[in-house]
Amino acid sequence: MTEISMAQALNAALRDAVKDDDRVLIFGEDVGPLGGVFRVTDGITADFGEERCFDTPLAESGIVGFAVGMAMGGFRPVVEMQFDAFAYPAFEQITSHVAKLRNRTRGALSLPMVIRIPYAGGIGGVEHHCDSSEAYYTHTPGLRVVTPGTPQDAYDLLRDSIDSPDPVIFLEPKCRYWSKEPVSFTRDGAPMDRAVVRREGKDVTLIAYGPMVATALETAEAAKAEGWDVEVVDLRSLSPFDDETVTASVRRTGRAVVVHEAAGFGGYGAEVVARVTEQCFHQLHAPVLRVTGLDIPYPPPKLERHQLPDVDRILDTVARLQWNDEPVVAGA
Amino acid sequence: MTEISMAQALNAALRDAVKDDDRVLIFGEDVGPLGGVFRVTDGITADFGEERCFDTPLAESGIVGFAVGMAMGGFRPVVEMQFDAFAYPAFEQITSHVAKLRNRTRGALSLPMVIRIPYAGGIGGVEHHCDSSEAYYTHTPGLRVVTPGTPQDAYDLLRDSIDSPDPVIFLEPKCRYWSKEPVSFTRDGAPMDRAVVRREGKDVTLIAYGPMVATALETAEAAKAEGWDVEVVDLRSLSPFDDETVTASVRRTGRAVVVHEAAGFGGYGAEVVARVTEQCFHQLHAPVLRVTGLDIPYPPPKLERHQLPDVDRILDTVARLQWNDEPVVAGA
Amino acid sequence: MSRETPAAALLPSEVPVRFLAEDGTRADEHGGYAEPPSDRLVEAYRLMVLGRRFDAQATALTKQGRLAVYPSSAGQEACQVASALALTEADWLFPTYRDSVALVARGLEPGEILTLLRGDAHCGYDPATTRVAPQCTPLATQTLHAAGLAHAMQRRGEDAVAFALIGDGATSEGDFHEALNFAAVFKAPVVFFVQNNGFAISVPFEKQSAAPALAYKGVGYGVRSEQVDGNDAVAVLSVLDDAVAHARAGRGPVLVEAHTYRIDAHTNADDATRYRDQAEVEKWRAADPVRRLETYLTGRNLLSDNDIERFRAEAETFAAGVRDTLNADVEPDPMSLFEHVYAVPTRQLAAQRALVAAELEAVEG
Amino acid sequence: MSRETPAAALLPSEVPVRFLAEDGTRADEHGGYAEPPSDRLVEAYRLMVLGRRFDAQATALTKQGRLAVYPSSAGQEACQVASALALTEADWLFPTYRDSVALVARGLEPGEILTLLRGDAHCGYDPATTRVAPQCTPLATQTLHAAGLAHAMQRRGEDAVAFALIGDGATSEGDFHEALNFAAVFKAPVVFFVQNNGFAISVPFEKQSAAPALAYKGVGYGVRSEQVDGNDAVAVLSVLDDAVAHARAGRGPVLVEAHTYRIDAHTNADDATRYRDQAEVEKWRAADPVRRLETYLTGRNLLSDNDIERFRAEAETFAAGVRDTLNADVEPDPMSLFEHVYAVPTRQLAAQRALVAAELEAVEG
Ligand SMILES: Cc1ncc(C[n+]2csc(CCOP(=O)(O)OP(=O)(O)O)c2C)c(N)n1
Ligand SMILES: Cc1ncc(C[n+]2csc(CCOP(=O)(O)OP(=O)(O)O)c2C)c(N)n1
Ligand SMILES: [Mg+2]
Ligand SMILES: [Mg+2]
Repeated sequence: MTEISMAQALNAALRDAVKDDDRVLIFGEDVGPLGGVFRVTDGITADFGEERCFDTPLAESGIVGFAVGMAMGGFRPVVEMQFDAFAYPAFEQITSHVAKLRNRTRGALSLPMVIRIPYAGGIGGVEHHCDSSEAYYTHTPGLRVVTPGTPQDAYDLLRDSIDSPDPVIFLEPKCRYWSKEPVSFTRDGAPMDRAVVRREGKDVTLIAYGPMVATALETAEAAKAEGWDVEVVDLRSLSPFDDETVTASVRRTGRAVVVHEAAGFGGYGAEVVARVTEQCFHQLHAPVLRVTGLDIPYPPPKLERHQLPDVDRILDTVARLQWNDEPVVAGA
Repeated sequence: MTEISMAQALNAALRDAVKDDDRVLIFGEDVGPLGGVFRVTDGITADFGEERCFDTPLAESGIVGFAVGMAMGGFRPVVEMQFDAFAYPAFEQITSHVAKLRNRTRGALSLPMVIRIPYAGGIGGVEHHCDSSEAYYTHTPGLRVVTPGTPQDAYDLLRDSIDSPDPVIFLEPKCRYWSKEPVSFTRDGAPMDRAVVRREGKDVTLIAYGPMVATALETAEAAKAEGWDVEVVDLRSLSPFDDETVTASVRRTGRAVVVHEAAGFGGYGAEVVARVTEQCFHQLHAPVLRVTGLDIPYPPPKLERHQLPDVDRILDTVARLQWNDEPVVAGA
Repeated sequence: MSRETPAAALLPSEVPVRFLAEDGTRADEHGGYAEPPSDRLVEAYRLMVLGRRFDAQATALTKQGRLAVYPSSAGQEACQVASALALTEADWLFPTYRDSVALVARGLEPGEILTLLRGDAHCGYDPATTRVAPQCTPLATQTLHAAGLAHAMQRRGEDAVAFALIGDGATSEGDFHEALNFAAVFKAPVVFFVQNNGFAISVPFEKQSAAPALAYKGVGYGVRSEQVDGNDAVAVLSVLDDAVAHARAGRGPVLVEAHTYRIDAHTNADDATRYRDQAEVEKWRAADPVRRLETYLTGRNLLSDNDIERFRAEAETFAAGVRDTLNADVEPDPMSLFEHVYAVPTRQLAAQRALVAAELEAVEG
Repeated sequence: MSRETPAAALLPSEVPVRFLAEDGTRADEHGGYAEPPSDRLVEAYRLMVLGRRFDAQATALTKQGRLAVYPSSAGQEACQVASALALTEADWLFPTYRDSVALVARGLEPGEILTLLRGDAHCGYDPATTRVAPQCTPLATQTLHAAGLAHAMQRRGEDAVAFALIGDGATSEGDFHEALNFAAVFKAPVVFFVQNNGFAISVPFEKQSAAPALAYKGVGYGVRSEQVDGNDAVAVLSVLDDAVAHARAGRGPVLVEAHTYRIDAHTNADDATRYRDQAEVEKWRAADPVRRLETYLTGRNLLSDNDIERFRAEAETFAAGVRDTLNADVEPDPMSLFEHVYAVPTRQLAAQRALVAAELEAVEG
């Protein structure tokens, strides 16, 4: 296994999918000769021809709507939205068609398509280039939403997404594009709808995904100094949600913190808190807390560090999990 | 005070706003001579002229983007999206501009505009006419999101929204357009960012908004038979959230259920559960539960009753709030 | 700057193409277009009679509460029937909510056409086998699907085109613009057919667009365009045949605008007197497409009184069938709600299905 | 069907309007357009020299890490400077991220123009006082704002127009279509100026559109349109002056397309060799707008060597100022994050502000 970056792992997944299945087509803005602004499609046009990987006019609703038609016509489009906020023009197509076509036609038409969206911040991008837009998609029934936290998962999840008979919103954490690890191409990882425990621990569960998986792991290391043994769960699939893996962990530890970059209010973390609390209420020593982005438009580069959950903020939150309290008597 | 319907109360609010402030303009699809498909703008063009209330071309992004320009130019546009799902074409304008312009310009430009959206189901509408899209907006910092549950609030909240210096997403519960009550036009109700206790009770708090307020009140009546004294909180303002009123209620009752029509997963209710749980953990006898729409595309008319939270489903959920348990020992 | 087709070749004719005057006599403002063979015109007439009767029946069913709502095609029969006739079975049709008559002409089951508006399901027919996309409500969105599907067929070398119906109002949506552009850039075999019926619900065309005609939009995308009298079935069929042939031959997309009129209100639930004069409606009634074609065909002895009688009888029988179908009570299965959200229901949905099943059991005892 | 303006009156001239050949001699393919007065041409030249120097300076600052990113206007100076010169102070300008040179020509502070790209704040200047909207990144969205603002000014009877800049790629977005349509229907005093620089990042115009030229889009909305050689400052200024006058006179919106070329990569972070030949770039360098105007003006004795020297010196001083401004360290205040989300911070934001303040205090000890 050679060590490759997440961007390279995604590139490998796309290449292998194009190789294995004639129906797979890659298109979008600048994905052709340029290879995408993050080089995720680097060299694919050169190696497989414009037939398989091509540039389109600059219109996101157009790209997604055109992909819907192509998927209806038997292809498996993998389209790229150049940045998170630039997927918004496609919101109607995604919400009213991509998510619903199978349902509307009672299974007569399916839409095996993948919408790749580089998301979240941490790379010093200017406004509109750093949104964490997962909550918009996870609240839309009919979509699968996945996000890798590691290069290996980038490969595995993208292959699985392309093979999925359901449309998938594939969220790529920009700030991890350049993170590296050895990646195997054998596709024997966890199924695409399962969370994984990335690190075992017995005192508290950190629930993270995408860009925050690495931050959670770092926090777990730092927490040792405080005497906390931290378990880290990487959700991978935001929708559907893997209750089993997550609640098993929280039941073991009795404490949990959900971490994400998106604004907290109405964010994805709220769902995690709500369902974990409902299922683990009697095992919880403290409320499930969240460490999230602030409830503000994503800040300019020079201020973005205040927006992003970091080790300190997560540790401060872990510290609030009522470690010294007596067992809580409800109603007291 | 004469008894009027919610649609009439909204109409009165629009008329009074147009009368009181020259800058207020109403526009959108079919809001002119027709008076809107729900007659909310009925007679306004006739009475105030096309200058003040007019039809536009059929393009929601266009309507919202044009309104942004008009608000930049000193007007106070009140625009209508004909139905919930037909606001999606405007999603980019709403998310990237309406919500952010004040922030982007550090206060140099403000956008006093209101986007009225008839939302939710319960009227036998066909697909794409019944979405509960509040979660998309409440997760977007910079927007205010309000929704009336009663004719009186329809009047008060719409007046306040039009006067607000911030952009407001004004969600109108379609199925309550025809509900009636005596309405006063004196504007001495609660401020637009406050929740209100619609009915006092001591055993459990039902948290509802928009179309579900009436359902929650009905449930409270029905719950008497089961021996439960139910308090009903009407949120009114979904963003910002009135923690004070809601947590005060839940602390009193020790139990809470959040009710909404939207799909549960990643829905607005999750935020309510997460923040109430965090703030009231030690007072809770049971996890805060949700009664929501199913996680499916909104069903066709003949099946919509299965989608909508009703008295029975809410009572069943209240019954699950561990009434017979011993006080809960956390960690047990 | 050097482009394949000079701009002038893309522009529509200055006046709408017409074969028939309003009184059914020949008008011959048809440029070089050929009159379709008479058997096609008779078939068009038959289907227009059928379609009109179907339409009246559907509206009647709304009054009896058998249909939740119905957007009538009355006055647009020439456009709708010609749309179906211009296509082969292999071609894909992308209708809107208004295009029931086109689906009748295409041969779909009336009960299945009305499933959506009856409230049983979102789409009554099988799009894969009928090659008819679900009746589309979010305006203009289907034009992109049509462009994409056309491109898919083109890639596979299928001898088929996609045909997208759209209203005048919907042309204002961004998706229409993006669809024209994608279709042109990919040279996809797709025809965009605008039925400009003068209104988008209550909004008259004058408030919708300041263009000389919507057909003038094509040139801005490099798309060949045409405008046609939408109440002249001969002209509509001729122009659409030509457009479809152009697309089928791999010469790229075509935009056709038909000038027609929505005789009824937007739907049975709408009150058109709030926003338009009855005089205008009467003026357009005089341009009725069915009568116009009938006069022309009888005048040329292509249609006998006997034929007319037969077609009307057929239409009556058809309408009776529609009535019977719609009067039969169908109760959609609540469990179906959970079946097609994903290819395989998620655990989450399985739990919700169990909940609803338990509720139903409790009620049914 | 009877529309105010016949279609032909809306179409652009068949070849782009031009006053100057590439070598700076008169070309006179300018139809009826008038040459702008020479003092305006000299002023245009001065600003183009200034703009080019500014642009080079900004690119240099990216290499030194003083700017996060910079999209260069090199090669587009004629378009950008003419945009500013065509407007009065009362007019509103709606720029994109690429239009820094237009803002320089408009007289904005260079430090404020670069605030966004430096990463300090989303917008460095005050749009209300400068009447320059924030540099817009979400493509084509600003064209709608321009149309709306133009309509607002029109309602108030202000003698002012809105002027929206947009790139070739961005014209493919639905919002551009909707903006043209709204502008036309409301007859708003707005000019849409497309700088067709041949590329949208890596995507060449051929893949963006199959239209004979983008200017052909106007007729489909009833919008008067024109196309112009974007590297001929005389032509661009003349055409824009005319377009602005047309809008200002209440005669409705205008669409102008300038054919130009993006000499540098999309931004400093882009590698243009991946998708285009250097030969093409060289071809366009020969059409350089600054030199072309210089040749013309010196040939007509409107510009002396002395003037040129003076303008260059002024540009150097200006660039030095830009350097100094950008080299000064500015630390934006974290508390500002919470100030302008709402007119008055919500309780929720006040709590978050307190949290961040506490963190800062902890760090600062
Ligand atoms: C995106 C969107 N916006 C609004 C609506 C609501 N709506 C339904 S039909 C209609 C008018 C459409 O007019 P037109 O395109 O001319 O078609 P017609 O009904 O005349 O056939 C409107 C506004 C919708 N269905 N979709
Ligand atoms: C809605 C949207 N989609 C994608 C992008 C990313 N993006 C930024 S610039 C650009 C190319 C724009 O090309 P063009 O309009 O020709 O302007 P130019 O950069 O050439 O001046 C793209 C795709 C964006 N900013 N907004
Ligand atoms: Mg219409
Ligand atoms: Mg460009």
